Amino acid sequence: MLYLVFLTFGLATFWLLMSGFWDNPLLLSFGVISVLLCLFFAWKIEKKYPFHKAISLLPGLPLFWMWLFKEVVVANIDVLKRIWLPEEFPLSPTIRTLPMSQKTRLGKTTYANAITLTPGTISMDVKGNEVTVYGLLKESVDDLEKGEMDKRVSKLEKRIL
Amino acid sequence: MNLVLFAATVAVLVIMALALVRAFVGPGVYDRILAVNMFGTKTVLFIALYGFLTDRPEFLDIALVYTLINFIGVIAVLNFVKDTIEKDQPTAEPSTEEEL
Amino acid sequence: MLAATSIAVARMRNLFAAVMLFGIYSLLSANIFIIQDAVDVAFTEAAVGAGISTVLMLGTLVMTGYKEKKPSRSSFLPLFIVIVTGAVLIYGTLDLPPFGAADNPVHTHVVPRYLEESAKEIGIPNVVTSVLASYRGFDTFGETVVVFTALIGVLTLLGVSLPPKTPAQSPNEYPPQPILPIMAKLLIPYILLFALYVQFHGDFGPGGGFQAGVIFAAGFILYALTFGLRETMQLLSPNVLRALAGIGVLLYGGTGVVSFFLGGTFLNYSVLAQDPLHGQHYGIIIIELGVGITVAAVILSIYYAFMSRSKALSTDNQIL
Amino acid sequence: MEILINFISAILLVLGVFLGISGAIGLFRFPDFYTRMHAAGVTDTLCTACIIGGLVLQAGFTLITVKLIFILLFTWYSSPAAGHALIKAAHKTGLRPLLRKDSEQEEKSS
Repeated sequence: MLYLVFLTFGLATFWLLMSGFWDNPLLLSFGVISVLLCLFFAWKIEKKYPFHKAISLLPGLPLFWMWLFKEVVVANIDVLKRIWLPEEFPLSPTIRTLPMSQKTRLGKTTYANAITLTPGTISMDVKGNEVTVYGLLKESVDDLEKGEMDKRVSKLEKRIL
Repeated sequence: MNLVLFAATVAVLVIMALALVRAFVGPGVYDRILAVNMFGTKTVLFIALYGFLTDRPEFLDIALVYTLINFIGVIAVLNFVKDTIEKDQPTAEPSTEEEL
Repeated sequence: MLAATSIAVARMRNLFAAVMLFGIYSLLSANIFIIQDAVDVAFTEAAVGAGISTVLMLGTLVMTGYKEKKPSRSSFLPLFIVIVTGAVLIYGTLDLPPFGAADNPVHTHVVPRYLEESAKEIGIPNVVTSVLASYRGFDTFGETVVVFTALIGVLTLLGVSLPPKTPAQSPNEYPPQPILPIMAKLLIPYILLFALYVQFHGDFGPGGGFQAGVIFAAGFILYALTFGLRETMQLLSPNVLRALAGIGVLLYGGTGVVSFFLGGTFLNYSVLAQDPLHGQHYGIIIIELGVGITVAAVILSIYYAFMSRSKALSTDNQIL
Repeated sequence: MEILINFISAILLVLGVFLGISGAIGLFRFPDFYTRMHAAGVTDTLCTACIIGGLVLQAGFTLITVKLIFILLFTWYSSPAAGHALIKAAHKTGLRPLLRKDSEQEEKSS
């Protein structure tokens, strides 16, 4: 249920920011109706497929995003080198299955998406507690195996539980 | 500043053209999907840039629609591809079909 | 690029690739519309052309098979006909006044009035919406009815059936693969809200009933793609949709009739409120709502009808 | 101050375009589908971020900025999901990736 509360806030903010008409009572009332309608469908989905209390990644999220952004930049530079100077920096495509320490689906999804978001590594398959990673470089997969990202996502997850 | 915006818009067009070429030559369905996906994301950027270039920021709504549609489209295409192409079928088509 | 794409589409024997290129074709033409400042048209093209028609064409492909047959006859006759038609069309355009000239009939007939008076008479900023919904209210009503008729046609031909329950899935479990369903679940409420935003801000910016309906339907199609068709039908059943499509048309027509009885003519909304400006505004909002509801319901119904025909698609997918 | 902002914005735009073009070139230079996915990843992530960032600086602190950020957020949320789905579908339907010699065994064992 907490998820729906957060969703209400999120949706209301989204509407207000998109609309930009904050003093027009007609549009505001339309906004209320629209948010309620969306909440209705979200509630129906939620009933069927609940998030396991996994509601707010919010408090830890900005920090994680900042860290992730740094990772993305570093990984981008790595891939760029391979694109422009293929002779000096050869490719070494690798597939490896790594363990993941997250407990919830949301956590696993976050981890897998973070892997994909950093160029150079793509999560190929998530099965149980393992994720199959396809990496452009052996080194980047090695880095991933050290598990810093895994730890950070799990830390995010701990705040939820 | 407008010059930079203009240059960026043109450059994004060039990127789109390159992605388009990739979509034409394939090889194979998945390369095409990848290229189409990239084409879509670049279209979003193009619209946003063009909106700024002509001072019509309401174009951003359209850009947002594109992001949505592109995402849903790619998922849809993948779904159908998976259902139609059987596993034993080669994913790269014979080269005669990839001329152009 | 547009030309190259269309040539490639015609040459492609693999219909999957052709459909995808069609998607690109739509995106490109939408870009051209944008460059020509036809924002609303671009909006529609983006939503309908690139998204929904691609999905529906793919649905058709799954039903019919994805390799085009090799043409058995020579392609000379069709080519000849196309060339002749093209030549006639080009000859026709020679008679037209130069493109963009200020004294073209297009620019002197009703357009100046629309552009100059619409702000005064209708009182909303987006001229396209006021033309569409007010000056050309009849045309738009006709279009809505056409959409509705298309639905009736498709439903008569195909029909919708609830796909069988998959035995492997216990009722309260996620599909086996977490990523896409989770992402879809996170995003769908916002997609729906965005559609409604487009719906209600049609008078201020680009957008309106048609586009909103399409985006709204797209949100549910995403749900169907990730959670399976059966789930979606439980969320929003085909019968409800059929009713909604009717309600949308009725809402539109009803507005016209009400204005008729209040002393105006059919679809003249000025009489809906004390102040004609407000009357016009409310009228437009209501009929846009009617259009939106109809379009969303029709597209989703057609999607249901297509997908429930194909057994492979209606069951849950394991790969994604 | 304004000159500075314009300058940074221009740099971000140019950087974004450079990344985009690199990605597009990578789309041609890389040998197979799986490696090309990474090239496309470059354009989806940092290139979009740079260009949107540059535009945000241009727009200043307005609702336009908010919309731009929505676009960026949505791209960053949806593109990994799409990429994941794409590579997974390709892998499941049996498209073989090019691999380093010694990692062949790893894949077999996994």
